[in-house]
Amino acid sequence: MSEADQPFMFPPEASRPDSDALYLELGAWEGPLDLLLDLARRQKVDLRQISILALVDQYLTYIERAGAMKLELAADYLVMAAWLAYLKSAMLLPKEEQEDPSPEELALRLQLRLQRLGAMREAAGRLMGRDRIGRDVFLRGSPEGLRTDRKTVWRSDLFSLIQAYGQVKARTAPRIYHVANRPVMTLDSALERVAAMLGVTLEWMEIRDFLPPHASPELKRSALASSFVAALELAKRGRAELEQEAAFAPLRIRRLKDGTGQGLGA
Amino acid sequence: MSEAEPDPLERAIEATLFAAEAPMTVDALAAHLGDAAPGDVRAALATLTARYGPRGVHLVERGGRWHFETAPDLAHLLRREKEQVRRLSRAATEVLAIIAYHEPVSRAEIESIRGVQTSAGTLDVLMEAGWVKPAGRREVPGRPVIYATTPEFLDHFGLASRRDLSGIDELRAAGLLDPVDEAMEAAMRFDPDEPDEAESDDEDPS
Amino acid sequence: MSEAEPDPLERAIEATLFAAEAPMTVDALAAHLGDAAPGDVRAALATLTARYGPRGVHLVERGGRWHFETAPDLAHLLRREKEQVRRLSRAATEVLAIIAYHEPVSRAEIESIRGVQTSAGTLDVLMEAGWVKPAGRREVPGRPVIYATTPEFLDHFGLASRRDLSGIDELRAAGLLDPVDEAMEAAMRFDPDEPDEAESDDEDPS
Repeated sequence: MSEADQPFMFPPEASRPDSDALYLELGAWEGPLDLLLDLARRQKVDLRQISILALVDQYLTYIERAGAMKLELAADYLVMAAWLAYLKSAMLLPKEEQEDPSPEELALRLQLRLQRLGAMREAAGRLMGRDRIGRDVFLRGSPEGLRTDRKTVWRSDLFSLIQAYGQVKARTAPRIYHVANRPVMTLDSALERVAAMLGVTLEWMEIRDFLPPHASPELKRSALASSFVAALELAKRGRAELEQEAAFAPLRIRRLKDGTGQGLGA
Repeated sequence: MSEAEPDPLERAIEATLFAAEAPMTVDALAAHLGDAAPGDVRAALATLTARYGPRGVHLVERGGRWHFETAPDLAHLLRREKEQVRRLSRAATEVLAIIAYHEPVSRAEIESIRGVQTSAGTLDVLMEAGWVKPAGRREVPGRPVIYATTPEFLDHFGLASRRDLSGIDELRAAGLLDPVDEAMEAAMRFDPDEPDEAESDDEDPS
Repeated sequence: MSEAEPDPLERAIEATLFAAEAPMTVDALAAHLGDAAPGDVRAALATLTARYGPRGVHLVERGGRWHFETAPDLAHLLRREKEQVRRLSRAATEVLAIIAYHEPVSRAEIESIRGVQTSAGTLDVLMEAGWVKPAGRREVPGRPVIYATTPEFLDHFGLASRRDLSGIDELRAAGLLDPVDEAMEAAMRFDPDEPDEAESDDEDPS
């Protein structure tokens, strides 16, 4: 349980018999409170019954002797010494001359602080004396280790599947239908058609006569536009000529006699 | 619980093998335990082996070295699988539907049907779910991988076969199962003299 | 050897805790074992603890988490090669004790008990060891960080809970865990004229 080398375990008085040993430990204390606690321990009484006056005397003696030995003392030890000297003189005064807070209160406060520090120091010693992992008890040297593999189980259903497919189709289908529902005559087919029909005669023909006779109104509009462009194209190539008597009058077209029109119908 | 007073050597061996970082030979154990005779160690190991026999942890010898290990029938405890049920995302459902209706299909074909890019993770999810698998490569430039559904797919969706995918016949009759490009082309090829005649059905996409 | 047919849950817990790399809570155990009820796990742990009591390896609870460790009385067998424990300075030891007994506690409170400043490294050492962690801020001017111990602290020092800290109840009852100001007030109210004869001596905190 106890470890002799733990500095806070306060071994029996025998191991620190004289005050000369005390001076050798200068620097072993963590501040004046620590030194005071050590001195209080040497009174071998419960910290609650400690004689503060005796403690003050011991502290002042210690500081004096350290000074005589020309040991370097940290400032806070000297501050504590001054404060304790004041406390001592105040405690020796008659009660009615005491100020507030009374020296008794100051002494009590010091005593309470020493009790608290003492309690924690002992607690620390007991804590370190417990069965510690890696010193007193040991864990398994080479545990196999646990592993949890997370696995996702996916879930869906037939309705979602078909619905998703329907949505894909609905999203992409319109492009197909719009084209199919809008009949058009392409420029290429109009060119072919107009050129072929021009090959039949040298007479003027109205452009309306080139349109497919049984076509739907939509197709007729498309055919008219395409045939018009086709007529312009043939005129540009020098294979046909166009005439129109007035604005919005019927547009007429005729094969050019000396053109290469013969080949057009072939 | 157990017997009144365990043998000190047994306890020492238990603790030593438990804390050891590697299996130990009888000699190493005897040396470690100070003045133990190898014969005594051997006897104690035999007792301990029998003692741990029915337990969740066994004392075993492997190649002359002794150690504790988990009972073989409990090995599954060391690597547990935790299942987490998740609903398939909409994008993944769409891709799955396209594969189911059109299989085998390449990723490019899936994308052309969906009209959007398919993230790499989506196909992974479907393969992780076990519903889709690679089914070879299409013999076209680039040799893209093509995908098809699995028997687990039919299982999960309660289908006897892909023909049971409801609506597939109706969808096909409506021309909805043809690749978009083909349908477009067919529409463009439209003959101005006979606008009402639908394009011929030269390929069965299923 | 032992009883005829060990309980399957006991075996599973044995195997799991033997294999685990870190202590496990009852809930973690129950979850790992799939469908085990925490109550059953608790009962099995109690049986196992008793069962391993006399053996060289013990089953222990530390801060609500369970693990196997070697029996403390066998430390001498294992210590010689395996001393791996961190040696703490006296200051770090004291600070750790103060945090454990007072938690949560601010640095200023620690310093007022010790009567000296705490060097920056001291708390760092304790936090690096994983025994102490910041636990929020005290809602007073300056909002100082307050510190508390961790489950690893309980684990390392073999404490089932902070209630196991030796003497903590007595110290609390004696007011030794209260700040000096509070104790002063109480003492002054008690008998302002005779401060040396403070509360009767019913307990020695050491």
